[in-house]
Amino acid sequence: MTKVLLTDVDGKVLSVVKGPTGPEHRRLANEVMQRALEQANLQLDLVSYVVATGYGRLNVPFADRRITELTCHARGVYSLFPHVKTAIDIGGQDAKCMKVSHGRVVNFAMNDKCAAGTGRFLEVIAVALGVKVEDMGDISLRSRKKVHVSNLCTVFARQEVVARLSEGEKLEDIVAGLHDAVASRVVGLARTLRIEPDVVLTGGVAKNNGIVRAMQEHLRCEVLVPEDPLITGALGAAILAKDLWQESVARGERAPTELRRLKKATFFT
Amino acid sequence: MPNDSRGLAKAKQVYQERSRRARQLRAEGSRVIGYPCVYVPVEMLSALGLVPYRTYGDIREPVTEADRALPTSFCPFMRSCFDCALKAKDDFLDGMVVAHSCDPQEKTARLWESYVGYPYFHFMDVPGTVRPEAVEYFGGQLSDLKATLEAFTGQELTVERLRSAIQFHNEQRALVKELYELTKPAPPLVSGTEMLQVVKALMSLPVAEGNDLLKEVIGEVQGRTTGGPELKPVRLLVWSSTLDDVAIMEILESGANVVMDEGCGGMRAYRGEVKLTDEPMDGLARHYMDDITCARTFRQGADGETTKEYSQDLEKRFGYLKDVVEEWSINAAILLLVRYCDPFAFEVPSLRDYFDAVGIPSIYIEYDYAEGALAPLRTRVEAFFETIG
Amino acid sequence: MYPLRAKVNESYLKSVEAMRAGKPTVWAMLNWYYGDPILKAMDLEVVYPENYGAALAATGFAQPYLEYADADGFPTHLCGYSRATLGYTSKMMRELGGEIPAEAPLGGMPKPIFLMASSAVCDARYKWFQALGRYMDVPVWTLESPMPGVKELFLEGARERMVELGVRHLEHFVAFVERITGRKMDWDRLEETVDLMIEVNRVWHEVNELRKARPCPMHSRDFWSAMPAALFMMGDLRDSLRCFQDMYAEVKARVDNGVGAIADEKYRLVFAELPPWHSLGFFDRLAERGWNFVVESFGYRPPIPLDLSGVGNTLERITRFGLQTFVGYYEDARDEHVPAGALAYPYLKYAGEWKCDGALLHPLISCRSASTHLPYVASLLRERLKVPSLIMEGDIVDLRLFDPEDALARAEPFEESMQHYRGVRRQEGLDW
Amino acid sequence: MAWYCGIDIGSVYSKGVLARDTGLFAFHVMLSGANHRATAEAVRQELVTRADLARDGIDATVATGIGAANVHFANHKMSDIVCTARGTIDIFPSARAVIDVAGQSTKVIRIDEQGLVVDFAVSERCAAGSGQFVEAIANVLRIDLADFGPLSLKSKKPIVFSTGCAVFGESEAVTRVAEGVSKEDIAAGVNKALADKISSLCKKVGLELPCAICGGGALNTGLVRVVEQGLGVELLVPPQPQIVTALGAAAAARAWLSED
Repeated sequence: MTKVLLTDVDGKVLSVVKGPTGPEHRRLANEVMQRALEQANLQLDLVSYVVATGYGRLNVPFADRRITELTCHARGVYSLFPHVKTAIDIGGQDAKCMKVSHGRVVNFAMNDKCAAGTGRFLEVIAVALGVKVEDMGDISLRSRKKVHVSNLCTVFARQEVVARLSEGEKLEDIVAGLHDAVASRVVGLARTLRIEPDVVLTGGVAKNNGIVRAMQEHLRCEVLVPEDPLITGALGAAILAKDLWQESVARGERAPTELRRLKKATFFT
Repeated sequence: MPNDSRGLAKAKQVYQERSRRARQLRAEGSRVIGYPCVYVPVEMLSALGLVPYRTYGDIREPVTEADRALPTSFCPFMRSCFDCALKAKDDFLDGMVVAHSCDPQEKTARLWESYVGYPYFHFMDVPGTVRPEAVEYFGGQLSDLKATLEAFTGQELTVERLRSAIQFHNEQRALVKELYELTKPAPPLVSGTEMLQVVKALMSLPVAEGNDLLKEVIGEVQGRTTGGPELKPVRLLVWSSTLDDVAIMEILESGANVVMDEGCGGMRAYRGEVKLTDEPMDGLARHYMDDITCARTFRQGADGETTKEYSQDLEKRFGYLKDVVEEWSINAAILLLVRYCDPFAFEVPSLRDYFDAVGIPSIYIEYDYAEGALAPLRTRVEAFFETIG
Repeated sequence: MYPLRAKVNESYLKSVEAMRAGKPTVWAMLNWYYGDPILKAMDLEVVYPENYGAALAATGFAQPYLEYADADGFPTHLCGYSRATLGYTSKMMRELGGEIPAEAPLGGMPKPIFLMASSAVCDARYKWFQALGRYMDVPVWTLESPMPGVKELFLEGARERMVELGVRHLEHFVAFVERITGRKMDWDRLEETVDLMIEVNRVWHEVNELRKARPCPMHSRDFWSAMPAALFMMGDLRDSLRCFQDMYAEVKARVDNGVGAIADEKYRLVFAELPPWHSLGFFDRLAERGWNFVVESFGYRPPIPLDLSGVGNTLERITRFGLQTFVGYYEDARDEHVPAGALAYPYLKYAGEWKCDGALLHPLISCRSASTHLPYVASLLRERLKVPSLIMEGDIVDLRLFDPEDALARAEPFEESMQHYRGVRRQEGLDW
Repeated sequence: MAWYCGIDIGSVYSKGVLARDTGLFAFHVMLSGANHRATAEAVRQELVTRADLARDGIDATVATGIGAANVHFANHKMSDIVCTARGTIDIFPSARAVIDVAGQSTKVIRIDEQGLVVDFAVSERCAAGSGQFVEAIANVLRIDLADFGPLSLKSKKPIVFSTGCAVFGESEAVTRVAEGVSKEDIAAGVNKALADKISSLCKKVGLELPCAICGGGALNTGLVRVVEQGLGVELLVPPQPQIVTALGAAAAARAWLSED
């Protein structure tokens, strides 16, 4: 997903727009930006500063600065949960764990090697089980005894659960088992940082109440989830943009900005 | 080409086609001996007029042949080295000398010897500790190497020859240190990427040619007014088993000045010097066991190994890094390892303790020795710089 | 054969009691006879974190300790046994001030008076103990254990220099142990211990020779249960010697009466590296298919006997014996041009002399040293002896990685493969 | 004349073959879905209908694949490796090896003249070594699987997938596309990466010629091409590569019937 979020100088959110991320981040970023501007009815040149983040951050031609998703997520989460110490983001391409102090990342761990422990794991398997990802949470809450999923690799786990299902295991028990597999994997990653509360979970998967429950079981502590767990990265980027802008204004300078046009960028590598 | 007169350009050129000079020398009748690890005493090769050639892997070459004999959960660097050997990418080598510096070196050596038919192959054992009897044993291993080298070349490795080779290599060590002096200013006069190109060039050329190259480079860099690296907020120390591709160095330098590379693509082979003892082999043995700061060698608090006080232990193992941090005004460190590098990986928590103690923020980053690992590496490196920026 | 397994267990429990009663304890790495006789002669209790790591995994207690190691920043790809004991030690020292964790199985491992590492076979086995210094202020001794190249061993004076290293090194080690314990070495007792160690291993070697018989009278499972008494010298060596002698008689009787270890021996196999301790029942399932495991893992077998009666110096006998474990096959390996004389070549001997139809190779993801050479072993066996290999991956702590069902699913095609190669061997004039 | 049936319940697709002494009579391929028992039944139903037989009109059935246990009506169950060997020799009597690129894994099997297994290797437990890799990338690039092979063949400069699982490959693909790399270069890169894994698998067992290729992956013309280039050989590609294992099961059914 590509998300654009606009705030005013006080950090008040003016507009939020989400669009699927296709291979052409570039063009999409432009479209999503367009829509966000319309929603806030602003002209692009009225935007003071733009920070791009995430995998496609290099491909937002109208960005003034590019900052990694780790820093942006931490900042966004901190703005919503001032007491956050451990931020966990389970995205479609990776899982990120951040130790956060006053909104800054002090240590982090990422899993982008393998689908297990990412949102993709559930997406892939949901298809095989013929259920909607967004329904998995409620389905799993019906479970009385979860089925242990022994395969870590997404592909083999999918194979395994299909087999379990055909052996007559209950769908809800299997889905609960899947959530458990993801949670144990992500918490294993987080443990390399020493987990401290408050723990905040973000990313599309955070909407899944089954995952949240499984995470709490593995973390042995409460897990906080923002209202819209998808946009914390963009929110953090916007706040950092605001800060960067205000700092330079305070220094009496003008923050270096790029030419503000939704141009078709010529590509660099 | 006018550029050829300039040292850095020359170093870059050698880096880009490392084997070119070796192949040329071979065509002219010299014999080239490969070695995959810093523990191989190149002095002994140079002394017999052999060209020492440090073999590396290639992160751009997908590993396919190595699977014949090596599992995937194995040092990706040695997998790649072995893969390149099986693909005859180093077919200009007349022989190989491998040292038992770590398991992957030792295990791969056996396969190397059986799968690639070099006219000459020698395996040296390396003791685990620096105890006197161990260093003496290593000296014995050196005389074994001497014996097979003499048999291979049909020449005698005389004390005189060895002494003069040691002098050449000591000069190279001194020159590399001199060049590293030039990363001390802010901004440094020479970049980590350039240093890597120079060091890998040195490991592909006869020692004398390497020394000439170094002199050219030093002259050029000292006289630099423009074209040097720009000032970055971070002065970085990289601690690694091997960092041998500029693509990786460039990722690091996107947000930092890499002023010290504690690895086999940097300072490791050039720290200290060989003492010219009456029996030069003794000096060699001492140097390789004492001065090479590779994690594979077991060192600890006090000799005799009867005390084990942690802070004292850290000082003994990592103390030299404190001086580096001070002299090069380093303000951050990255522990950059390929996966499955056990000797180094076991050091990570202790070394990070030590960096904490000297007040340097550090991070451990693990990467696959492969091109596809560069994108994830970039995100981690950038994020680390953001955390300390 | 079972009295021996009982002895091993009994002696383990005894030493746990002793340790709990405050008897000085040493943590040691498997050291292939270099250090153990000295510790034994000095009457020190010894625990082997490698074994304890296996026990933690088998009893399902490894996970929480692995989490401690992770939290302390040890990379997760490190040896699983090392991560488990690093985590165990982290908890014991930092959280419990030296108290053995209550949940620790088999009585746990008490804080040692020193650590005896070994440079043999893998890097983890000395870097791991060094890393323990982060938690415990205890001395570490890293035993030097030469690992020569095959043709290099036969260079003039090479072997003798290794012996010299060993002797001088062990002299220093004895002095070290004396300093730490405040005890004096009883050299007569050491000599007696070494004699017993050598004799126990000689008889144990003979027992394994008997397994060349058809049908094979003794299965790998019995090898694994007896092995610790010889390799780790667990229990009283005199008792053990008697047990091994009884064992020899028992196995000999089976041979004379043509009794096999399994009902119907259809296939004879060599097994390589650590077995899946947690699912040894898997071997019974294979036994039902007629698979008999007649010889196994190089690193755990006794050295080829050599006459040391002429060697006066006890430390020199220890050294030559320890060295023999690794270089025992070097001469043949050299003559047959196999540079991997220690870890790979012996399997050619095993498959050939024990007349194996196939090899079951069990690489372990987080134990590189036990896995690295296996693909090479497979190709050696196929090319030189026309013996096929079945490779089944597993791990030492993540037990889920080994899937017995998966392995059994491959048994059927592998039997066809073993059949096929019987024909090939016949054509090639190999006699089995 | 007797009817033989082979049923291969795979992780993704289930295949059924109905044969007579004269050879293949009919085959049927469908998604395995969640209920393997029902799928097996559906496959049989389709086959008997084609032959216009009663449900129990088949004389011998051999089941194989991960779902074999759910083929309740099978007379006998057999390993998929053995069945693939038999199926291959049935189609290509000259073949001495076969590469099976299936959804869950890739197998290289050497066989003798009777189609008995000589040697075999199965890819590591990693999707990147299986047909799933192709599907995963096709999915993120929104390429129809049928177009994947032809598309990859257009590539001038295949990208290098150096490491990792199918999903790591996905993110790498996404990154590359973001860098402006064309879909055909990525598709070709996927086939190259998979082909490299296949050729190292071949190196483990030692390839014999002639060699066939089967399984869903054999439908990917681009993959077949790079595997051929990588190994420097020409591969035998059956008209229906997906049903080779089921065909072998049918052949095994015939053998089983003649035994008792």
